[in-house]
Amino acid sequence: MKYNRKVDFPIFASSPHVYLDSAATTHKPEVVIRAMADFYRNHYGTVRRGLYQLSAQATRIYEETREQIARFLNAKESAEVVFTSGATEGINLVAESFLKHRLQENDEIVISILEHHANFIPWQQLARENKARLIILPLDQHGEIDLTALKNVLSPKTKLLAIGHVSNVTGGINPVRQMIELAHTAGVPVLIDGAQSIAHLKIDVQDLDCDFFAFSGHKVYGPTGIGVLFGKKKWLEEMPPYRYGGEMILEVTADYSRFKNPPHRFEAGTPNIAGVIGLKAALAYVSSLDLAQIHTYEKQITDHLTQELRRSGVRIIGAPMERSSVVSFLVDDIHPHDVATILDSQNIAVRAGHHCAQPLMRYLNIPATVRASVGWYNDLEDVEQLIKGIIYTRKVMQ
Amino acid sequence: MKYNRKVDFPIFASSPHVYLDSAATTHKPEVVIRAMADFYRNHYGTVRRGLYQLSAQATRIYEETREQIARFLNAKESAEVVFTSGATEGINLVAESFLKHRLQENDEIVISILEHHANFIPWQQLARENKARLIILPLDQHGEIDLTALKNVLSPKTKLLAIGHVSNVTGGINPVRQMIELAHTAGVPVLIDGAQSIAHLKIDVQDLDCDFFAFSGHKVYGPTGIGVLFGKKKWLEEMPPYRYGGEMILEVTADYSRFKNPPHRFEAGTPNIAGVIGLKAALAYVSSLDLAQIHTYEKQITDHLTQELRRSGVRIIGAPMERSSVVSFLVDDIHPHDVATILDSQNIAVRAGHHCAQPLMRYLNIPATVRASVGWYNDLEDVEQLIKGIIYTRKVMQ
Amino acid sequence: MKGTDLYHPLILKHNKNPLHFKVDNDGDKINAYNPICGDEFQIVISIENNKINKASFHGYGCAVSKSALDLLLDRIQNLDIPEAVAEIEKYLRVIELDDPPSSDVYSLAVFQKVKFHPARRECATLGANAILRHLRERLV
Amino acid sequence: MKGTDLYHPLILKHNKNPLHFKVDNDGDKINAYNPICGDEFQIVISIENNKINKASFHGYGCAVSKSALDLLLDRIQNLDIPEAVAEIEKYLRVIELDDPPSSDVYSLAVFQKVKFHPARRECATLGANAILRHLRERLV
Ligand SMILES: Cc1ncc(COP(=O)(O)O)c(C=O)c1O
Ligand SMILES: Cc1ncc(COP(=O)(O)O)c(C=O)c1O
Repeated sequence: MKYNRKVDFPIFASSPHVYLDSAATTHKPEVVIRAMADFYRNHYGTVRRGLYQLSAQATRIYEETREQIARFLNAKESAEVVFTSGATEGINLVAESFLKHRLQENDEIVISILEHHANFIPWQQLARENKARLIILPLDQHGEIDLTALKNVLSPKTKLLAIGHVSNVTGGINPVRQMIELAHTAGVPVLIDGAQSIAHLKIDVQDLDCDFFAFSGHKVYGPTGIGVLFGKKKWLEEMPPYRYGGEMILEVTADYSRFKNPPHRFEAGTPNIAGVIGLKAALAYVSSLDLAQIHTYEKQITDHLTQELRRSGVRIIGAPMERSSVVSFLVDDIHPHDVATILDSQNIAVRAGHHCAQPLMRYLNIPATVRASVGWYNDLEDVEQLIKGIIYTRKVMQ
Repeated sequence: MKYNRKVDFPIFASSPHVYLDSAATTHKPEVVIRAMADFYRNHYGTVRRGLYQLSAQATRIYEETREQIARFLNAKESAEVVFTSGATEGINLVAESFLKHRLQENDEIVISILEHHANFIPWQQLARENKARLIILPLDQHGEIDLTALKNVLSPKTKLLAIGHVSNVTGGINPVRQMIELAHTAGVPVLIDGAQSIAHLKIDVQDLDCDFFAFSGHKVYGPTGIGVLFGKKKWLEEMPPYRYGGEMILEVTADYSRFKNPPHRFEAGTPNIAGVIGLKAALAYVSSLDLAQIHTYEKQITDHLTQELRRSGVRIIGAPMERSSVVSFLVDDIHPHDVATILDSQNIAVRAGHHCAQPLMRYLNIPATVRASVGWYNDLEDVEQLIKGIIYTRKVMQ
Repeated sequence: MKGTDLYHPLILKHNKNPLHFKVDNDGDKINAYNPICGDEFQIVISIENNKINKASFHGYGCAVSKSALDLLLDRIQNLDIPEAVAEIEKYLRVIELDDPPSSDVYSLAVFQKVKFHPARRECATLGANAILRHLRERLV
Repeated sequence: MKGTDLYHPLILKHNKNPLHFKVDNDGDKINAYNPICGDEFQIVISIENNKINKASFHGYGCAVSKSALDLLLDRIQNLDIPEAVAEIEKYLRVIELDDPPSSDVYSLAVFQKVKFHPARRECATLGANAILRHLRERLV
């Protein structure tokens, strides 16, 4: 089994390295790279605008991808799928087009201390601008989001709950289903930041009953520059456009404009067509493997990783009840940046820093962590290499 | 010479067709397609975040591309180059981050009736929201933007002039240098929508002295999903962020955030890294040809096209003094959509419709036009085919 | 003619010489407008005893929208409202949902070729949708 | 050790046993903080007769930021302010602009390897930039 799952990913042939930073971005299987190159070489055309065949084809594939994504997420219909440039844009879109107009002075937005900056700053700034309050849920003694705290803060003033599905620092899988239920009972809509779950957990937006779900293509074996925002139709329909330009309008006069229905209302200008083609190939790749299988496999690797790390005596940050494919740790008192640079000299790629989660770092009272994260292409050998690398790091820094 | 310039573009080998819709989007040379595939296959990593070599390399190429673009536009420094998802986003960014905060009730924004929706609706909506006025410059008797009208409207109330460099309907090259001078004399900053000029004219933002210049990669032989906004440093520095997320912050606490300097302040989240790599290859391709040579060559083709169209008795829309590579026309009383569909049956790709310029269409009192636009890969044979196609169209529809 | 070609002789004929293209103000006025392509027709349908006994249109549109509307008007003439609604719905299923045309869609089946020209789908349905909306309102 | 490796023995030595790492409150206090990586040092420089006669630091940082600061303090000790400014500028040119190190940058040249680790450049310059800013202010 050693290394054979890496054959789908050309990077491991050309640059043999232990890649343990899939939480930042995933490598791309050949089918994804080829789908985009093939599109540019043989079928390129713009979407929606053209009456000729290349454009008609491109439009068809573009809209078929939307349907495929709707199925992938189990959305009710493809009109609930909006193409964005990534999770960050998806979340900003909801802040701008959904929440801004609903937010009154003294209203409240609820997030958690675990959030990535992408699901933190947009709400912080929106709250600021509208004299609303940002409520940050703390962690309980197990390092999980405190559900009692959530229950206590939900009120008629709460206008949105925005929560990451999986923490990109601790790897903890948050009980989003339960949180959504609590929020809905209080009449509060919920956005799920799915950046860290999309490649690892089966997502069913109807079962979750989330109001919005945002993710990035590049974290699920797809290209950069493309992402998806799922939004319940009833919300999308009442939301004003996010940006203005071509392809999102029905009619423009000197005085007023009328806009298309969702999802096109939110897709101004020429979209990232090749990005959509690449995402289509990436989701087909993931579907062909089956997310349940991916999850089982990755869990095995991650459990082994956690266990070996623990055995090697490093300090693991957070002990989530359910862990996805991410582990953060500290090696003695060696600065995480030094650990990552020395591991890099051994061709091991991990991340070190605050992981765009400065509030969490401050909360945990650590300036940074080393983070190892697992993708489909990782194997037990990678774990072994990492542990060896940590031993080497200690030797260098002793 | 017949067809040999097409060899750089694989699409013409796999799908032999007469492509006269480069104003909508350009086909990609093999060097661009390969640069992106090579990046994903051999060098993929995320930017800025990683301490390991793949990420360091990606970051280096990403920032080198910024420098290359600064040179391409002759910007003073690379910090004036912001990566966007396209011209549409660039213009929306200026509306949101630059103009919104400066716009008071009864202030004025000046555009022209020639503008593409991307450079029309953002200003219309911003004016609406802020009870400001949108002033739309008319055309003079030659179909050019009326400069006297511009002089007359500029006043201390004018907060921005936003003008397309080249009309995507008439192909007219607007006297933007003169307009910028007039505007600056009145103390008014100027945004140039460069979507239609970037692939055809040498751009020198210092010589133009424009305050902002926006374009899309996909119209200059580059990939979809990537674009550039040039902005003068003094403006970018005073502008608040456009979107919030990772990589654009210095510090985030529960209560406040501090943001990076431009350009990174405007690039929240994981950027379209492969798009940047592709754009780099596209601009290198264009530079290797030399824009002056491209312009001379395209002018020759476009002049021939205009002349042959005229000879064939179609009605050409607009008679700009200086024409870029775009010609709009009407074939007798045949509906433009019918013309385009019948031409498509002859493997000729042209565009028909309002070209995202409904206000101009209404102004000219025509519902739509047929548009043929020329790129570097077109040749005299393409013109001949189009003329034959028009004759065929007439035969079908007679 | 290729299998994907849109311009069936019947379309060209009804574009050039539509049967119902005239200005007639005698009946229900229906406006069919597609801002995206600028096509706009004024349709007039006169209904007596719940039956469409006269139908005409004028305005501006492409060969597809014009001939489709002309053929549709011809088809629903002399039908009562529920029959006309059923007829139009049947047609729209062929065009919008790619249902196979049953023999009784008659000549209108020529428009199914728009499936190879997705941007033209709305041309084939512009008039039909406007009339359908109007007739449904009358039914309530 | 590969040519790109960052951790020169000198860096490791000064990380482990810095010469100037102590808490000393006697002098100008300078804060060097990089919010992006969380590194933060309190630097104390005592200046007499325009000359740096004592320098120390404490706080938290990586091996690179810590050793770079330690070596730099060692280097500028006993210099007068303009000399120290010139010295730091020379060093920053090597690190930030990839200038070839002249022989008189001495041991600090080991940090030029950060050019292979762009994300670490700021580690090598964190202390230097803070001190430079402070000394320039004193010069005015
Ligand atoms: C003049 C003009 N401005 C702006 C745009 C918008 O460009 P994009 O759709 O790539 O954002 C276009 C392209 O359609 C254009 O022709
Ligand atoms: C939890 C979480 N949310 C949001 C993001 C932002 O994703 P992107 O940078 O692709 O927009 C990330 C990725 O860094 C993440 O880990």
